[in-house]
Amino acid sequence: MYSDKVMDHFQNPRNVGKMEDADIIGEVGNPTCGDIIKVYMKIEDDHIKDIKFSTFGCGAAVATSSMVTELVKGKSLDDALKVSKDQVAEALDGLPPAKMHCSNLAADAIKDAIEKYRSDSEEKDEE
Amino acid sequence: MYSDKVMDHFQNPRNVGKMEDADIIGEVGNPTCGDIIKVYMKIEDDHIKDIKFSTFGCGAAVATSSMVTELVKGKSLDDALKVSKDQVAEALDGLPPAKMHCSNLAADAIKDAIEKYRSDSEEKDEE
Amino acid sequence: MDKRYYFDHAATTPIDEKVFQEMEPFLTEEFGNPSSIYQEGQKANQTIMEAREKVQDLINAEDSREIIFTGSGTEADNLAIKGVAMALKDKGKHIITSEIEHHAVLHTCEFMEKHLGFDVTYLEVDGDGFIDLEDLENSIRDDTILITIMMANNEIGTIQPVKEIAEIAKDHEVYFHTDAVQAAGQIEVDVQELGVDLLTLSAHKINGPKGVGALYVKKGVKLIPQMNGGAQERKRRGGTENLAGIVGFGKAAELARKRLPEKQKKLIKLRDKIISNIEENISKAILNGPRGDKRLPNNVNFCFRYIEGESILLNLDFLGIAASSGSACTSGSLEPSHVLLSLGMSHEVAHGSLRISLGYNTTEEEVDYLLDKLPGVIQKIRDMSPLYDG
Amino acid sequence: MDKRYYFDHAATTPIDEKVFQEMEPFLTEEFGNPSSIYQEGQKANQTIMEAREKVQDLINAEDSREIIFTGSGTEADNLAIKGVAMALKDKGKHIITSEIEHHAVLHTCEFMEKHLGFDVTYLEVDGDGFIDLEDLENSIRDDTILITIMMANNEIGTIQPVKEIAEIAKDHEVYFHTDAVQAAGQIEVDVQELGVDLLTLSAHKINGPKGVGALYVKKGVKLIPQMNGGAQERKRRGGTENLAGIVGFGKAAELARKRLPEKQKKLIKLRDKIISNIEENISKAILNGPRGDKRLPNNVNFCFRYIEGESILLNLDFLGIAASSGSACTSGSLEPSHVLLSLGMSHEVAHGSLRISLGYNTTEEEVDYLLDKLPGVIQKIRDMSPLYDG
Ligand SMILES: Cc1ncc(COP(=O)(O)O)c(C=O)c1O
Ligand SMILES: Cc1ncc(COP(=O)(O)O)c(C=O)c1O
Repeated sequence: MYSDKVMDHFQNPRNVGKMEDADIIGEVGNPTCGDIIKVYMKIEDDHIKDIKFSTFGCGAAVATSSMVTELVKGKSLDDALKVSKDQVAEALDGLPPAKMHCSNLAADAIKDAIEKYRSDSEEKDEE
Repeated sequence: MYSDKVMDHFQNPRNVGKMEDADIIGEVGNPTCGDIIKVYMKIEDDHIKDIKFSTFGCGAAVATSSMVTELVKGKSLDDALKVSKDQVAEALDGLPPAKMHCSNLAADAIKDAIEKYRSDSEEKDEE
Repeated sequence: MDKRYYFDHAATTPIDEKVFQEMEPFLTEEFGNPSSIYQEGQKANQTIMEAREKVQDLINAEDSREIIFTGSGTEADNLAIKGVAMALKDKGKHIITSEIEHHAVLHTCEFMEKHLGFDVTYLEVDGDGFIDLEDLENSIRDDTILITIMMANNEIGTIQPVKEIAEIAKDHEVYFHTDAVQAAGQIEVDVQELGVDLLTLSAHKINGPKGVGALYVKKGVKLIPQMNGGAQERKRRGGTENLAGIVGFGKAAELARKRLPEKQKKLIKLRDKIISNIEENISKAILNGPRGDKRLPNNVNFCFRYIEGESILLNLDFLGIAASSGSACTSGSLEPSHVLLSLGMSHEVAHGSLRISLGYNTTEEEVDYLLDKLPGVIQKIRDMSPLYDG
Repeated sequence: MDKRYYFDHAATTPIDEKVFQEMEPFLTEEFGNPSSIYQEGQKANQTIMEAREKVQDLINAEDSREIIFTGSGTEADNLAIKGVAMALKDKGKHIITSEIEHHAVLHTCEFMEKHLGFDVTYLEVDGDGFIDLEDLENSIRDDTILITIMMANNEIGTIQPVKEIAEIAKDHEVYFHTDAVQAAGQIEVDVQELGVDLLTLSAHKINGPKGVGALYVKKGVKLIPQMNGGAQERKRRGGTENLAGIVGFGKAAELARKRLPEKQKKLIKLRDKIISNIEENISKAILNGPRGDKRLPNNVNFCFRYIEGESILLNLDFLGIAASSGSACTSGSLEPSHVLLSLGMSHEVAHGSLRISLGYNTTEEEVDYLLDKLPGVIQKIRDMSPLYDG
């Protein structure tokens, strides 16, 4: 069902865990549909300095979370925003069709975090 | 499907063949339903002296023809009339249910012959 | 056991040794449920995918997802007819079929009439079992939603003009299903070339196991599933898959495809030898079905006048020969074959039919044995018949 | 291959070696079509009769002719519901079932609603999965023609009060069908003692082959055949019989009957050991389904809060353990199990379920291995979960 790469990221997820001193936390999903992804970021000079995730969900949800954190780590926020769901799936050598939409939310969590971070910054700028 | 006895009578039918000088010939069935039985009899002193049959039909039709000729041979006409279909089937250690009614006509052929014989005799008596 | 001479390959075929070998692991160690996500299940799932591709190849389907595995050819016929009819019932409730279909099609059509308010036209056939294409076209109505005509007849081997039927169906925008249970493995069956929308197969007619069939459903064809349950077969046929059976079907399909050209050449020769030998050596023997190209390579069917079929079969059986009289499926019935009656034959003659059907492994020696014994058997029974005058 | 620990016997079971041995001849030399009248066919026919008697014995049917072989448990469920409904539709069009039936029943009921104009009542269940008998009786209407309630649930092992249901059905002159696919071989199933009219079985849940099931139909019960075709199964289910599959089913039924008392004793002990061990060693683990007598001896089902089932299964799979989360049939779907939701559970909790199901050959060592590994797996996944706070 899953590619070897998905299995590898599921079994040995990169950047898993919570971050006490995150600059911002992104979150998507809800428990009803069975997938929740949280990403924690440290941001410096508009770049993702460090990133962690925690995920409630199936194998695909864990693996896409792990993969997306790898893909955006160190990137500028603008570049991170460009990472798409399709790219994540591709980097994992594909996902089963049924999992493409519902368990491939990790890129959205990144966007959520970056958008929150930017609107927080704007608020601060306005202060 | 068939008992060993049916198979024996089918493979080695007793009294099979036509009779040139029969006193009377009984016949039942029609080719549409797939079974025709003819019995040829020589009658002496109201007893069945000799009997032969020819049959167009399935294994059961042949075997019941063979068996019924054995059962009535030598019997008085009255006794021959008493031979029932069930008796024939029983003597063959049974018949498949589907064959009980449609391919167990041999006893009827006997009756047909005897009735014909008797009405012929009456006609003669009346002459 | 004495040597047996098996001439009833149209009823069922022996499972090929290679097919059994392929099945065996799935009847012993490999028992995963294809729906399960752990190793055992995934292995089973993968195996079914491979079998599906082999069946796809046999009929040159565009996509393996066009193949739905079922529990028999009968189920595939039922699914095709009921599935399409229920999907299109708002468009119309008229189905066209022929008088000489297998009971799996005929009785399903009768079910649609009796229980679901459909109207069915049963096309007549000519003396060789062919439908008339003009007849077919004339019988299409505005509310016709499905034509179901078999590719090759199981009793008399008649091969219908399926490609032409498909064209007529397409012209009138009506779905076309064909029962290719007897055709597959005997003649080329190429769904794309033929242009059919749905097509039925059965494993046990091509040296695979009994109890597994398949329905080809062209992409885009509307079909309401008839076996409601789990999400198997992409939600089109519920029920835990007959894993070993499907594996065997796949292997049988692969072998059937590979063997086809050689088998065809060999069986046509044997078939024609049997036909001409019987015609020479047995009087009042009437060949049922056409001669030549339009007849299945493995089918011979004669009526022998004045006698009845079951008696022939039993006598042959004593001699080690297995053959059939009409469809094996109808042997429970006492009516003569509906196919033979449709050819215009009388009941009496129809009762006296014998079908001899060959397999890829039938040998010339076996055929010679049959031809050596048959005249004596026919004579023996005729000698007993009140209809026969010598 | 590393040793595997198979805890998914409710999804499917390994074929017993003795079952395979019984099947093998019918996948090799013995290939006759049971409908044929020559030796090969008669042998096949006889063999099916014997298998039928063994299935009869498993459920103590009065007559072997009350058993109809089908291509799966799913087909038997479909046949029961559609067959009775179509036979009695002039009497009424109301069916009663429960919310926690297998999809083979639920989706068939939905089919009857959507396509055939029937009305279906889906009885709710309590927190342990039991229907309420008063509820049932109250839902019976003048036009009710069938009650279909499963004997034992495939996910949570709840054993329904089938005998009481049968009495209510009889009082109201309504047919009663029960799906005993999960019950047979686990608990006593005696159709005469229970008083049911129709009952479903599946071979692959009792160490038989996949792709063969059976429907018990009490003498006199009206049923319209759903698989239209040949005259097989006394005209109640067309299609060439899955000969080897039926033979395997027969043997599996025989073994299941013999093994029952010992198996039950053993599995109840193992089951209760697993339950108490998990409750002791894993926090926030919620047992689904009842305890004790009213639970199948081979079923354990827990929800582990804060985590999702598939992740549990994949992690167990790495460790050699096969188990399931909800019915294997539903694993194609993304919705959590309808059974767990019917118990009143939230979606979130329902997603985190694990079913452990045992077989007659499950050993205490295997159970110990599972119990040794499970807490670590649960903890590992919880550590990743945003819902879990340590
Ligand atoms: C309760 C129940 N009913 C019906 C079925 C369907 O049986 P089968 O898998 O033979 O189609 C199953 C198993 O999948 C089941 O557990
Ligand atoms: C033409 C035709 N269609 C359908 C069937 C039914 O297939 P199955 O025996 O797999 O049910 C058969 C054979 O019995 C057949 O010959």
